Amino acid sequence: MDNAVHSSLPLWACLASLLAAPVIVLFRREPSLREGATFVSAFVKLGLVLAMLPIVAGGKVIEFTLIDGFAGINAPIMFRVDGLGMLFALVASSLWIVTSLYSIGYMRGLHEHSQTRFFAFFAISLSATLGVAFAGNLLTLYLFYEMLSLATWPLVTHHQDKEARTGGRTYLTYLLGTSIGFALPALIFTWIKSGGDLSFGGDAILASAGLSHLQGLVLLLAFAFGFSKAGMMPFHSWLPGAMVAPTPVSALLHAVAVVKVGVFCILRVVTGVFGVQLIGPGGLDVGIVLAWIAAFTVIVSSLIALSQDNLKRRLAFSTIGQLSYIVLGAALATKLSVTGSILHIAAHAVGKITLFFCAGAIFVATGKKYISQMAGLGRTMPITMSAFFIGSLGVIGLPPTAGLISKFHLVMGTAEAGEKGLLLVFLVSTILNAAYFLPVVYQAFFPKAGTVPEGTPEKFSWSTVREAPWACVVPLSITALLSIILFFGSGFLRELVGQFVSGLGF
Amino acid sequence: MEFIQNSVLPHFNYWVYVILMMIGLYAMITKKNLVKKLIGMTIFQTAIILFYVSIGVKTGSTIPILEHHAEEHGEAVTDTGGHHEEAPGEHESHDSIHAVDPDHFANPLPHVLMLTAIVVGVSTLGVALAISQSIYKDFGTLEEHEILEKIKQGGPGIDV
Amino acid sequence: MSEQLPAILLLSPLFGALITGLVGMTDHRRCFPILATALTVSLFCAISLLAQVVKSGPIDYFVGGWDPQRVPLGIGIQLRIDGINALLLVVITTVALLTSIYSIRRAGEENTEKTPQFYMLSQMLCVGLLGITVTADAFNLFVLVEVSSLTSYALVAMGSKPRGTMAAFNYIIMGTIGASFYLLGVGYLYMKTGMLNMAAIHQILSDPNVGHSPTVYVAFILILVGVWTKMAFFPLYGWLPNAYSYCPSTTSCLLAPLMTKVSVYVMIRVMLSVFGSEWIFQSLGWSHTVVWLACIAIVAGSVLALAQVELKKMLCYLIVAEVGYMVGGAWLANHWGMVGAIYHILSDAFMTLCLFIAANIFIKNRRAERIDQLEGLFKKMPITTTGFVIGALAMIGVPPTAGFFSKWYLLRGGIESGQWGYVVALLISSLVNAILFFRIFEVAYFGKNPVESHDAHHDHEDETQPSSVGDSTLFSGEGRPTTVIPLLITAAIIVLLGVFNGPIVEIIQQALDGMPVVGAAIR
Amino acid sequence: MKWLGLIATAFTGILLLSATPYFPSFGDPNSPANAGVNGGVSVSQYYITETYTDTKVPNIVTAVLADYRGYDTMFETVVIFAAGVAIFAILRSFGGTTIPSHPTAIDTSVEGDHQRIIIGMTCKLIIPVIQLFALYVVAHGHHSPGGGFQGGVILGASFILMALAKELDTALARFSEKRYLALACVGIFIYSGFGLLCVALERNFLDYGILHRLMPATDEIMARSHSMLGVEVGVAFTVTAIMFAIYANLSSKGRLEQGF
Repeated sequence: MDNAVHSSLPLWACLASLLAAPVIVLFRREPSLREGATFVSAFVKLGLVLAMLPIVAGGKVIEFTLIDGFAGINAPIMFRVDGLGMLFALVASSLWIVTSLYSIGYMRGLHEHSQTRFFAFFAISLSATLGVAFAGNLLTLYLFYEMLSLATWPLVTHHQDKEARTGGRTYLTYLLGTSIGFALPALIFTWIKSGGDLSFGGDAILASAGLSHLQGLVLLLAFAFGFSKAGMMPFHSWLPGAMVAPTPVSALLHAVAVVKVGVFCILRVVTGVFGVQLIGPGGLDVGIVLAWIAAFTVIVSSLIALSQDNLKRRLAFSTIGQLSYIVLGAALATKLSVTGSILHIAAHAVGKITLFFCAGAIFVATGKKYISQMAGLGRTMPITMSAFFIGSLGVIGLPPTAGLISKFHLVMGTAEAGEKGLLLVFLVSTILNAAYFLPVVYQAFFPKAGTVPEGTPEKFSWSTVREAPWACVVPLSITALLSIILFFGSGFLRELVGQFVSGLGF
Repeated sequence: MEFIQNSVLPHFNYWVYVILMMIGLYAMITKKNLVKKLIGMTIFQTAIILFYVSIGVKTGSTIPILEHHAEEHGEAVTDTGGHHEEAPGEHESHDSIHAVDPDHFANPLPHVLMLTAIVVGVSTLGVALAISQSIYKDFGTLEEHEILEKIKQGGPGIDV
Repeated sequence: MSEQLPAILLLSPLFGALITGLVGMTDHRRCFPILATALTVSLFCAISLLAQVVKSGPIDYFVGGWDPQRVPLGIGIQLRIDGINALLLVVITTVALLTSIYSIRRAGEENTEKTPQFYMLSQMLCVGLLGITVTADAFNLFVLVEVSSLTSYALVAMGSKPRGTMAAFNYIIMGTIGASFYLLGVGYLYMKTGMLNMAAIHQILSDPNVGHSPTVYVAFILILVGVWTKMAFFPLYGWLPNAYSYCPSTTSCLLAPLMTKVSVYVMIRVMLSVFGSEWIFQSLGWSHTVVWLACIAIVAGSVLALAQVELKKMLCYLIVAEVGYMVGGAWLANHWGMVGAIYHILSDAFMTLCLFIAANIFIKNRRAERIDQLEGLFKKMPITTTGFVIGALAMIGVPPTAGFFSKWYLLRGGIESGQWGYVVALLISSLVNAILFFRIFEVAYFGKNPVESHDAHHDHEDETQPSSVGDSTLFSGEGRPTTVIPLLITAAIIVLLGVFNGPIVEIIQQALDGMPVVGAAIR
Repeated sequence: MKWLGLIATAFTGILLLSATPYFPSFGDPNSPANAGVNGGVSVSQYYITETYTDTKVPNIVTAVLADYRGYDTMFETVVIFAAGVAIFAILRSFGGTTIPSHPTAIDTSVEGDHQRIIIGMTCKLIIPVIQLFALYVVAHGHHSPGGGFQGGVILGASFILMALAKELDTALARFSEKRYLALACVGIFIYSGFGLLCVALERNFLDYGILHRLMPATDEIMARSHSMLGVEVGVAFTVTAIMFAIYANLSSKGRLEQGF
């Protein structure tokens, strides 16, 4: 690419949190210093990412080669920051700051054990997330993808009890199993078919590889199921299983970092490996198959979410649904749908993290996990519940929140692709989203007579408010406000994404 | 019969070595007593030595040691089987042996190789006997099935 | 002096053994310095040989001065060092040096008054292995195989465990059968070609009426069966699990990484230099059956490893599976399969060494043989466990370790040559490895039976005060530094070998140009 | 288990026999091994014709053993040395538990006396002669069948005879453990020392020709012959020491006292 700028910024952004891990371990005696280290590295990381924003926004691409070519595989470990990578990095690093604040409150609130290990591995997994965001070719992407799976395992099994063990076991068998089982052979097959070039720049890797329809389909599905972090059915059940983890882990990793990495990889596969022409009807016409699998996942996961009483499991299944929106948008491979799916990464991240924060706050304050126990909660925890309301609007895609913009693009994209059936799927799923979020909010503020657990005051009054510690409440209100701000100020996001999408050669 | 004529008789040695080797192999695999296994192993190795030595045989040739004789015997002795007393030790002129006829002497190379193989056989046998003695010291028996029995029971002495 | 390097490379461990014999008996403390100097000298020679080979191509060294200008080829014994065995030389000397550092205190503890004998035997084992790697003479290879096997029989039988001596006995029987079959195969070749030098045999075999006679086929079968027994390829692996898990710990660290890998190298050397890939892959056409045998070896090795309870036994069955990788890779009749097999020899040596050192430290410190007795390792011995984790990740094939890249080349070879069975077997074995090692991490991380579910409202001791590790120094729970440092060096080498596999593969490909694998796909 | 063994053996046997008809016939002078393949160079013919001119050693086998393929023989000696060290490592026990495994060999009855005296006297007479013959065999390896290995074994056998005739202690008195282990090391030192000397004089390993510079009044070829003798002596040392070591350890189960 002509406008490639060489700078080591992406490397330092990646290393910022990786280097924080040993520092955190060093300060394991002084908790305040340890938390300080996490914060410093979070701000440094965001600063580096923001430093790269103007360059990328100006249409340039930042490239940096860490280790040049391996003889056999002339695919170096290199970073290449473009619009898509920048957006995802922005979302991940900004939300990390908020989550750090939240997790300090949560861990201290619940006197969790071995917090040093928690914060260290948290930092390492963030650096892996940025690694994936900035990956310049498929090999680097796979490298950081595997690193993320391994770095998050200790977080998921943090409680070290029986449930954590089973949760961890499913988590790993799915993620490592599918990545070695499907993604590795697909990676090598792409590498052979493309004659040894794996980089995302320039035209798509397999554009000129002359694949047959069947080969293309098998390869696409191998990638889609290989990157099972995207939670496509039938390889989705690691996500509800991972709800065993403490809430900050679920909040950042399973709303923002881990799952978004999965979807990000699929977007890279669609745009970088196959190229939008090859996916769409003009080329091998394989995208539509993936779209219908995603649609199936959306409907089924929303139905399951409806039936879940445990709040975190409901949020988990809703995440699976939302992720499949993004995959759907990517699979349709029209200009609007791809833009919509990229925007939805940001919108859903902000919305879903708020909901997870609220779930954690409720657990810290009242110890309640099940929605049936949460009647009348609005009276004692007004801020949390209103943030929960805004978050759920964001996920459903209603006006004041950013969710609307991304869903609007997605729907317009589907219309552009002329897929009537998928339009219906969008409609039904939006209704289902509303069906499993709004009752929670309604019941919290206007509980029916019989359902209120005793001890909750009759009417709302400031005196009876018992919120979670401020360190939990402040972050969730920030993310709720962010969701609204993104609705109004989404100009720079759309411009960033638009520029990336135009480079895809529609 | 003609199979015997043209394929067994000219390769008689090689048939013998194969049979010997199979006896050794059979003993090694199926015999229960450890020492009998070692005897099988030795038979197995000796058979290979027989094979190698029978490669280097030339009919009508003598051992590969060049005799040095008085002058009159300039050209190499070609008549087979004639015995010659050896001129004692000293050889007058260095070039008394020239134009040696290779067919007159046996092929030395297999003999050299087999010297090594014999030495290797002895060493392996020595180490194997030492090991079987230390097994006898630990298990008190040399019958393989009894030893495996003792291992299975995992007696106190076993899992030291 | 620089062209005498092959001789010095072999002589320094030999003289080390002899000096230990003379001097070490009286005062055991003198043994280690002699060993260390001998191995460092040969490591230095190996590295400079590698540099020489990379700079100016293969080196031919004729012992006794019988070089082809004066006498026809095959009179004296020839040593030949090309890209492949130069790398293997460096690997052998490095593994030997790391094991010797590991054995500083441990040899003394385990073999009490026989420490000098232990050091003499291990140095002679190194001489044997270096000799095997360097020689280009078929019979000389047999003699050196015997040197290394005899010393390894003794090293296995030295231990105090009674089961070790019984395992050594089986190892002797199987080892002798293997070596004798190889000797017989060389005899058959000698009978048909009259030569012992590998290059000379190759020349004569290349003309069809000699090359295609049944004797040469039987010779190839014999050599193959012999070498397969030495490398514990699947049907003939009976001796390996007991021998390597009941022998003294220092022996297992020395033997496990080297013996099987060098035998795989011997197979590849015989296949490429003596018979030539055209003869094997075209006229013979067994590559399919052998690759299927390799697939069975891989899957069986992994599944058997899954069924094991003892840690070292499990690692032994993993070695059997890894041998399946290499044999399969070599027999894919594909350039990249061969490159993958050779690269896997190098990476697998270090992976096995890393895992065995870590396993021995665990067993020594926790006094526990079985996997489920290894709870609480992450907390008690964080440094050693990280070493073990890196080794395990390499075995699973996670980038950027060496394991990933060797699987990459093997998979590429498999896909390009259309052996889908081999590709599937590789993936299954990687998954089983993942399960194997995460089962251990789980025990190490959770402890044997984790406390009941976490519903109690967090009555854990507060994390804010120092965590239960409460170790004053960092190394309190760890093994002795002399055992942990080699582990960390090996783990570092595994990652470096992975990251810098480009130059290594380039050297291998340069060496393979000399003997191209027929049906070689585009590089 | 028996059936499995039988099948395996039968299968290998048939495999080996299947190739026999294609062997060159036994004793055929121009088989590939004896006369090279279709007129090509034959290694064995070279040895027969050129040995005398190269090394002045009439016994071609010794010449090939010690010079042409000297590298093989060096590792052969290392194999023996390794066997000796191995047996020491496996069996040798320094524990004090002297379980009287056998009644002392010395039978004090009258007939026992006679026998001991008879055997003792005859051995006293024979052993020196055996040792002398052994040295002859080592020294005459060049001209007559013999050499380092054979001479060494005979020498070792003389010590074993001494141990058998009297007790192990008398033999150990003359050839103690420390001595025979040191002798074994010295043997290989001599062998590889010759090789190293050649390397020191800038010629390939074991290329004896260059040693004529160190030996007075000898040309390149005679130097080869003399250094071969030196190498044979080294081999004889090692073989003697190790043969006796094996006997001593095996007979006394590694405790090296009152074996029988």
